[in-house]
Amino acid sequence: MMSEPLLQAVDLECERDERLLFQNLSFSIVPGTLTRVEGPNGSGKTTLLRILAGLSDAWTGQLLWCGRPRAHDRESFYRNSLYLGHRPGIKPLLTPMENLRALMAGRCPVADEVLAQALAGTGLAGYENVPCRNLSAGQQRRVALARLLIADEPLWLLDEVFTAIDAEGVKAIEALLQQRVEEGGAVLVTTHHDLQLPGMQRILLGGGQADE
Amino acid sequence: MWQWFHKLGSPKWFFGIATRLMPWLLIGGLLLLAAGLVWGLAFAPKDYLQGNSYRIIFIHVPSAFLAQSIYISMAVAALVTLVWRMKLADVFVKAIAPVGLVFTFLALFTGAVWGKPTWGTWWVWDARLTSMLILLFLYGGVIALDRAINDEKSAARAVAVLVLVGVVNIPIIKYSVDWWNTLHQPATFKLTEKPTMPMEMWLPLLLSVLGLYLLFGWLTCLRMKTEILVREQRTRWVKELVLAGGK
Amino acid sequence: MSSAGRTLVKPIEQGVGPLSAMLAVFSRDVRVAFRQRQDLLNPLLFFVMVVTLFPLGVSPEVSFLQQSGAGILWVAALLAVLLSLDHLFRHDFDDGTLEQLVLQPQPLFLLILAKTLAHWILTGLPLVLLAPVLGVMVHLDGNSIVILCLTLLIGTPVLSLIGSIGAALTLGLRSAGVLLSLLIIPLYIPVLIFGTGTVAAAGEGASVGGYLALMGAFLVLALTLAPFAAAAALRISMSNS
Amino acid sequence: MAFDSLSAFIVMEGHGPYVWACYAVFAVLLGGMMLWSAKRNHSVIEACQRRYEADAKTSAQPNRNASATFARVEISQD
Repeated sequence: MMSEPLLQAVDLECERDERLLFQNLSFSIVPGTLTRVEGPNGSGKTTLLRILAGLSDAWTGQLLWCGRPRAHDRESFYRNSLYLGHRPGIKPLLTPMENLRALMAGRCPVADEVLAQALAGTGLAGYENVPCRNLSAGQQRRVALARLLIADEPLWLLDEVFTAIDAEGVKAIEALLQQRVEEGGAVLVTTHHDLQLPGMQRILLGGGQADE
Repeated sequence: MWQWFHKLGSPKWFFGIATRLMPWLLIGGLLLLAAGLVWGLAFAPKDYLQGNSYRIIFIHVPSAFLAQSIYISMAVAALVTLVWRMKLADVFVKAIAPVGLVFTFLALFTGAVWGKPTWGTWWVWDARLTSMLILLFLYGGVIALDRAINDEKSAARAVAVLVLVGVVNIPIIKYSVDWWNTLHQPATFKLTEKPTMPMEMWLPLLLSVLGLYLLFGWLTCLRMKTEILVREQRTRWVKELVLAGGK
Repeated sequence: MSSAGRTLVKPIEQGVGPLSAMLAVFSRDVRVAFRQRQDLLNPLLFFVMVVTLFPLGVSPEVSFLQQSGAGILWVAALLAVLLSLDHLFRHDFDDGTLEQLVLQPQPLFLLILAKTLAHWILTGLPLVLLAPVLGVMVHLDGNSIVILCLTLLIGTPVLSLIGSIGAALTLGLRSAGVLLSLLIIPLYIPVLIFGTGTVAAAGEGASVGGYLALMGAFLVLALTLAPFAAAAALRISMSNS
Repeated sequence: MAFDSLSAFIVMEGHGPYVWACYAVFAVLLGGMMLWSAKRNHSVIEACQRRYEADAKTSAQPNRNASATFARVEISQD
């Protein structure tokens, strides 16, 4: 047996705009595992991630956080989970430094040197004080990804992490996820990129079943 | 207790009750309303101050009552929607908001027409009429928001928030409009019923109020049934029901 | 506990207090606004232009302007606030920062309160500061101008607070701007009535302390209730997108 | 009866037009709303019936989510 699951979904069902996206979806996310949500376009991968992140309420079933219904302790759930969505959460008018600082401020503020290191780690050294609207789409995503280099949250929910990232960057992120999992973090990703990591758990959507 | 509460929330259960209740509501409502209106129009004595124009009261007051009580009941249902996520509650809000709008309009229209022979003008910025007009805006906003959101559940919950915000505001609006009215035109002649209304005026009014409430009950059941059909059309009980004759 | 036996990742028990989170939200909004300073001017210009329309469109006579000046200024300020509300959450919604805001381990209503406060400082307060100039232009006397500014000072935050509910409800909808006005204008009526009524009462020589206190009560009520409603509305809108 | 004759009832001492206009609008709106609601209920039931019948026919057809080929569509050039 693995350790206790962080997040458990029991009989999750979601219907959007008169369309049943998935039903009877049950799975557990355990510390130290990487889970990949798979499925064709429109199968509800992003919706599932938004539901798991606590953004969407359009679901029925049960979601347990550390064994208890998530609704009972949302604040603890939010504190211990990190969600990166399609939209990077980066203000175009602010610099990478300011953006990162603002994103961390409500969770755990860190010193500017650490932020600078994180930005350098994503290849943005020298861009710290350039307004983000002057950066490319890939660079803007890297600002958001810089959070992964300092984040302590045990659960990461990453929607299409590899979008707009170059081949070298993809490799580095794969290594980062691998390392995170080895440290005991739980990572859930949706991606069309062919991600293969040892011990990867998969959730298949579109067919409607989960696969451990 | 909770079981009863959940049963009340079950669309199927409601559908059955409503179907049985509706004929009684319709017949009772039509009879009472007809009795009240005929009595009020033809038999009640004329008012010594306003003459025969006061006979508008027999539709104005019931409409105004309904306009207000529909909003209040929507607010109660909105609270239930947000707190207990009961399906029937948001069906209720969606079904009766347009009805509330129509009755508010009727109260406004009859009030304005009543004003012509009484004040010599179609529209007076009287406190009551103005509050009614604002209520009309509130209904309009609720319906517009409901139409603007595609997803049914989100629409229901957004509307519930708006209705609750509105209901907190209604007393404030009423109070401020009253105050504004005394500020701008000292009260001269009011549309209100005189405190000592004779029995012959009071009884037909009571009858038509009751009748209109029953008809509103019928309308609510009918419109809620329609809404339930639309929402639950993929469940088995609706399918069996519709294929069995759709009653 | 862990099969690996060397779990490094631990659950986070403690976080930042809500006050510093609010401060961060507030300062970010102010910073973003000052990066695009010309946008800050728009509601002010709108305010001035709407006020200008009345002498041109109705009558430049001193008696008319004196009598309706307070009302004109109030209506114009109300419309200016209404116009700026569409942006309260829109940009954050588009670039995804709103998602991150909703997911912060903080009471959402406090974060929204911080955003609304920033909105008021950036739009409502400049309107209040500009009002005396326009008051002189519509021939209001000194006492009326002081009272008018006081009512605006108490009233415009109420407009921002109530408006935040509408902005949250209409977030992400197609015709959000018009819909927002439809939803919010009826709720603005009491503030407008007491705002202009107080100035009128002052003009008649009545004591206005009670009226101002009443407007203060509106402000307190809006401060306590509106952020909750806006937070609920925001969660619903986020869920829908 | 509060009136002496039918014509007096209709004229109502000059207030007739106002009173009758109100009652007419009331009747039209209330009746219209009731009829319209009943009609809509009926049409929804019929739409459901049609849908169930259509579902019964098409249920044998293959899955519409056939895999994408991204093959170019031939346009006849006459």
